[in-house]
Amino acid sequence: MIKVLYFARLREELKTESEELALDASTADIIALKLKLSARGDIWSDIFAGDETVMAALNQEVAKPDDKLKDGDEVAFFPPVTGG
Amino acid sequence: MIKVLYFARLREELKTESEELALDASTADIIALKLKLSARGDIWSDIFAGDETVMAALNQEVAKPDDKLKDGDEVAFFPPVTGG
Amino acid sequence: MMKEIRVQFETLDPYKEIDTLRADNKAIGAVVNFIGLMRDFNEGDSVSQMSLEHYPGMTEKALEKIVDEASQRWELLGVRVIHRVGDLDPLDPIVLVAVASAHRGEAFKACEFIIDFLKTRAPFWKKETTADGSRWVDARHTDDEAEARWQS
Amino acid sequence: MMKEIRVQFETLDPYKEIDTLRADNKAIGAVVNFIGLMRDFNEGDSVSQMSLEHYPGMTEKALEKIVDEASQRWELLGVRVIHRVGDLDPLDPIVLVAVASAHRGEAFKACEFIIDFLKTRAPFWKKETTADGSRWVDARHTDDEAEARWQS
Repeated sequence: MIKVLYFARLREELKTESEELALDASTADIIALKLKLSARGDIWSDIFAGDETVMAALNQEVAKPDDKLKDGDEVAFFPPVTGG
Repeated sequence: MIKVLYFARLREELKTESEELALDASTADIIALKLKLSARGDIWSDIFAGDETVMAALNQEVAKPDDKLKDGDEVAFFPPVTGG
Repeated sequence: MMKEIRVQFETLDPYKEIDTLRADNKAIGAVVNFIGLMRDFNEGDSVSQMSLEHYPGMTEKALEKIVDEASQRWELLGVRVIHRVGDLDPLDPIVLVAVASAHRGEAFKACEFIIDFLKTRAPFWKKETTADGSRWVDARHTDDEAEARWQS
Repeated sequence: MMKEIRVQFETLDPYKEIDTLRADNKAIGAVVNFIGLMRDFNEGDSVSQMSLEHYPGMTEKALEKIVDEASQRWELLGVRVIHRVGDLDPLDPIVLVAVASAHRGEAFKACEFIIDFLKTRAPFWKKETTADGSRWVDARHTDDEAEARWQS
């Protein structure tokens, strides 16, 4: 299993704070996971296959698209940060 | 007349805080004034004709060596500044 | 080096933090601090309130990393980074970055470095309330440029 | 722009000054402060006390000029420069340069510009007391370099 978190605008638009997904070929790496999420259609496809920048973190560090996922990983998706 | 002020290390070494001098050829500009002061000999010559940097101000603004002096002017001599 | 990194819902008192940073260390010759404050105006609109969300866990890790990088680049005697989350009103401090060192050059550089990277790397998101309702604040292009300066 | 320039014998309270700078101005998004503090160590020796002399009249003129130059270069909402003179003990604040603006880049630059020029242009002189007696502090070459950066 992997845990997926959504923050800020994404959390609100997707009406999802977090979810757990099985680890398989469709969740093998960050880019596969994004494809899987965008395949849900509607707002999911707008966000994960659209023009807006979506940042990804893996285990609380900035992730690269080809970062592999393993059991127990925590993935997070969020818009560009705006703190400070 | 012109007023001449000395600050910090100079004030202490010259044992003079301020003095008034007549305005004549020997006080026509900053460089003439420095020559006049160094001609007093001893510590005066050490300071005004020596290796140490002496800064000059004319009417409370940084002065250039060839700045002309006029009646009522305030000249100040001091070491490089060390505030802040 | 004394280091404190904190994310808090409570009101941020920048002076208490700077005082703690300075306390009893007679080797400190320079303290440079940045206080980020809530403005009542953004992108042409009046803003009456703001709410700050973050990613607990990742935030602290990201800030630790930024501060560690700064303390490797410059000789520092202390760093405090305190960031508000939750609801804020105009005039409220959002963030304090306080840096102490023996001389000023290092403190200035480290302080600006930390806030520049915080702005682009630390997972905080602002939502502001205007007359038209609430909206998420967009990331600034100028923040990316500010970060990029440090690559050279 | 709110501007305050002061030379004082009284203890300098940097927090009161920063608070006054910020007060009620909801357009201020960034405050950058430099606090220069008395260290107990200089040029390899322990320093127990310090005394600061200045040139009344010229000091204020020089500081005004530096602050005016900064406010022409950058868009600022407020500047406070407060400098101590007289006798100081280790840990005492010597100088505060506080700069407020809408965004941080300008506040950082203006704050560093003002302290860099103050260090080379404002007529203050430090005399420090060590175990061997008292001595005038020599000007730092690095301060000239810091000032020179702004010429480009």
